[in-house]
Amino acid sequence: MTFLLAAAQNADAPTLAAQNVAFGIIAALMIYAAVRLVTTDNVVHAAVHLVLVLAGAAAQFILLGAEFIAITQVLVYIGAIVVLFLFGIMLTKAPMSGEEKLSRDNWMLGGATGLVLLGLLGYALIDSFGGDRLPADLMPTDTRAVSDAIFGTYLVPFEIISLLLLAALVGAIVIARRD
Amino acid sequence: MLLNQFLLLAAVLFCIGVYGVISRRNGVMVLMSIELILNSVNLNLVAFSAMTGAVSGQVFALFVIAVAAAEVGVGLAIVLAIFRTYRSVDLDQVDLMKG
Amino acid sequence: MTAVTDRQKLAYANAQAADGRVNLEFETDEGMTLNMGPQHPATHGTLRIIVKLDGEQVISCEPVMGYMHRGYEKLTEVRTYPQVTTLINRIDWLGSFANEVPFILAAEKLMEIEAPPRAQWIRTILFEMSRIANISLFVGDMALHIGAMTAAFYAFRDREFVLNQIEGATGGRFHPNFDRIGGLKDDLPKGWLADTKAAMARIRDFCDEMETLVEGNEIFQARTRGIGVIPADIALQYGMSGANLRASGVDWDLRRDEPVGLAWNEVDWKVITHPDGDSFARFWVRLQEIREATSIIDQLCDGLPAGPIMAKVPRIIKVPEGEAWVATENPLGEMGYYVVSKGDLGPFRVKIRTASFNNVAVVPWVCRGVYVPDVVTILASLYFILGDIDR
Amino acid sequence: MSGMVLGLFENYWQVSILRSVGVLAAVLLPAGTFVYVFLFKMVSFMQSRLGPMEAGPFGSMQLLAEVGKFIQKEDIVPEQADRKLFKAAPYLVVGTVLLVYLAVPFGPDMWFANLEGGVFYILAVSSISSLGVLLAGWSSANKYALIGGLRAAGQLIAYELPMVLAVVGVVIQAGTMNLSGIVAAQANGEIFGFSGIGNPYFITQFVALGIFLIAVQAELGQTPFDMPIAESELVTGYITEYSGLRFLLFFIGEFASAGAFAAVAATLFMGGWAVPTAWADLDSNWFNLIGPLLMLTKMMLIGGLIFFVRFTFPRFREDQLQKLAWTVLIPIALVNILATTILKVAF
Repeated sequence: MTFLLAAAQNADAPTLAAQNVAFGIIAALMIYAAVRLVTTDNVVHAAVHLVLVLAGAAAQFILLGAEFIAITQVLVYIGAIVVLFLFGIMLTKAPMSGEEKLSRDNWMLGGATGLVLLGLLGYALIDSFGGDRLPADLMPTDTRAVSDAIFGTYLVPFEIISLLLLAALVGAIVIARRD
Repeated sequence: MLLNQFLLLAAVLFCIGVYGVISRRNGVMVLMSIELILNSVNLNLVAFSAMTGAVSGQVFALFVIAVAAAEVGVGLAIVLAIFRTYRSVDLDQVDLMKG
Repeated sequence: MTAVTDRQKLAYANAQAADGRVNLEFETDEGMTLNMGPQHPATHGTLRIIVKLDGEQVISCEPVMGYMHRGYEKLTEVRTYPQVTTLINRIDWLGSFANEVPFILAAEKLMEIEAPPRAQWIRTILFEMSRIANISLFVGDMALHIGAMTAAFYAFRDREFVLNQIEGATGGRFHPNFDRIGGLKDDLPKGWLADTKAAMARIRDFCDEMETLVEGNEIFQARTRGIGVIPADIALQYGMSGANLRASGVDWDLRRDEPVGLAWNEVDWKVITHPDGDSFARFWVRLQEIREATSIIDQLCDGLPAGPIMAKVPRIIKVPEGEAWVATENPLGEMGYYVVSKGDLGPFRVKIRTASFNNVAVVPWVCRGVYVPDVVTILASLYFILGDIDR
Repeated sequence: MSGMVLGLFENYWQVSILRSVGVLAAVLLPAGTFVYVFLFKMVSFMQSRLGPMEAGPFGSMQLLAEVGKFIQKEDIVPEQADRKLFKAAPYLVVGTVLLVYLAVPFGPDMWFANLEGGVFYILAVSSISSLGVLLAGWSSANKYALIGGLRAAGQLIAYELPMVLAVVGVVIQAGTMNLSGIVAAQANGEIFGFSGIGNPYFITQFVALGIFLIAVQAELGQTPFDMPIAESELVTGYITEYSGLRFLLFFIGEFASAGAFAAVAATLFMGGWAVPTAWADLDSNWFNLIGPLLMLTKMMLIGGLIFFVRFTFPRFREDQLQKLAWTVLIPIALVNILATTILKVAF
């Protein structure tokens, strides 16, 4: 809710207000889903909440004009990675009604770490980028520009990524294979 | 829109992800929390890309997505292997290295 | 209502404990237990198959029979001989006339009478028609279980020609109750033979159609070839019979080997065998058997002798004391009746040997290590009728 | 962004409402037509029976009767099921189909969203449905449903790849991922300098078309790839436990997505809503009327093919399906991409 209010206050033009409201709603949904993801006792529910976070991130990418990234996010994350997660959950026999306890006993430690980290990050971010505004005429990025950058400037990293994927593929098969 | 909106959202997601990694026992849940962290990074990258107008941020976001796919593949393979050995995905039980 | 005795309580507790043990065994073992049936589309009714799975691979499987047990062997003891036929043609309900024949033959054997030749020939015609009615449904059913829906409708459509002929002769499409000790109930109606030959031509068209639509299909072959291979010795050890045995390469057919009181050895036909023993072989053998049956019926219709259709039989049938065993090659395999008579109006004891019971017994042996879809393929190719298993 | 549609609606809100109504019509109309023409009538003709004949002339109102029946039925949730997910899964599947239709153009101005990466978007959102299927299978608390859901997800993932690779050939040849752009490229195209029939890609990309149609068959879970449903093995797979309205939603989802993929195939390979520019002026406002009809005709052709195969062939086994995808379709699709690239550069 605070995000919603903050977004509304920062509205400087009617069209941007719509974007800000959209941001606020999506952000609230994402945070809710993320919190549920790390607190729920049912692994499949956690995966569903992960889908919500990922879909929200895709929506944020569209707000930021990164259409191609948003579509890739949906294709790879929701279409493949989450399905892979669900496969993993079902292969490891998650009980229907959720497990007794999915969190460690030292969850307080994790909570403290997270809060401290959030404080530090928040302070640093507000301190450095306090009132920086995104360009008002934010236009969708041309997919050609992205592809030109991948196959031009970043060709070598791209090839390395493909090798990494191959290595991961082989590694995953070797690890998961039954002898 | 402020740049900080996106950065703060990403920071919140990042911290929730860190909490998840620390406090969860289930191997699959830890992997999911790592996905949260990677997504917050992506959000930052794309936000900065929109801020500066350069596409490099988006390219790196794509790379992160590809790496995440690889990570999940290998991670789930490891979780499966653990499950086969211990009949459980509880990471607290995987303490063979402690001796 | 009397109070529950301690003994009953104990029995109940014991049953509960036994159930618990079974469940425990299934739950603690590796893998997942999948309960196929009693209500499952692939089990033709109420066969239950407990399949233990690792992923989709079958570790072990066990057929559980008896959900449709109707106690025919016991029921026959309180009926007179003519009344029994109306009961037993519900055993293999798709080839119903064929069920009546061995029992009537056993009774005739005890009474030492023989039906006149015309009755024997008509019996053989109707017997083979039951075979076609039964097996043509198998052809569609097997395709349906492998996922091809249309072939099943073709099978139902073309089976009608045979059922109409059976109805024309006997008055009943499914449960003719037409066979009598010493002959048949009625003679054939006028024009029936010509209609039958036309129907047989349609059935041969149906066989051609199935050969192109189902048998020649690459996916069908990929799903059936090499799946559920039963070697000849295993088939014999499990007491399999009928087309399942012939598909394993065993040249064994009671129609040729023991043509008791029927007219098979009067005509020219051959026993179909296939060396492979897989699901495809079972399908192929059955399809070819439909063809052979049409040819048998055609020849029998051509050479049908004239004469009476009933032998001299007393009005009240009392079967003399004695025991008789008669088995015939029914659509599903060997079906036999062991009849014990004490000289009464009805049989003293009847033991019914049905083919499906033994054919299904091989399922645990043949289903180890296959995938779930293959279990369905194998069940379909073994072709059982629930009534024939449970009686 | 051209705002006028049919020359009647000028304001942004008018056009928006028209498009919103249009997307619903675009989902339900082809789905209903598919059900009636193919599921009720074509299959009945193939199986030598009449099909529904009572409701309306030649049973044409049968679909409405069926909908009424399903709405009246009790909506059962199994006791052990995960109630929330069980109830939500059908909506996820149907919603995916709506999202697919968003990017398909039905005329020069008859589109709902003219996305730059239209093809890519369609492939992305169509992959969401595997999630709904997997959740439906898991939440039913039924072993058959679980096996069905796992099979469905494995199959959808395996056939996502050949589909994407098949589409890449078209994208390379058209030089754009925008579906309107692909339609225009086919209408304006020429084959060896002959522009009389444009360049519908089913002529030059026939390999891609074949792979695409096979992948569509698998994505839709139609025979010979209907292992997730497999009524003779898994009862009805992941929809075993569904009844009433939620079953109807799965049913609509199945046929609406058949319509959606037929629309995508018609757009990618058969020229979409357009005719070759040599025949008519495509900018004419008339094409906002004729375009959807042309599109529906082409969709019916593809849909007829899909359902003809469905009602003719037996079913593969799961391992055979995976083998087909990984060892046959993907290599062929890669070779197709290579050949397309070389020819594109050469000519």
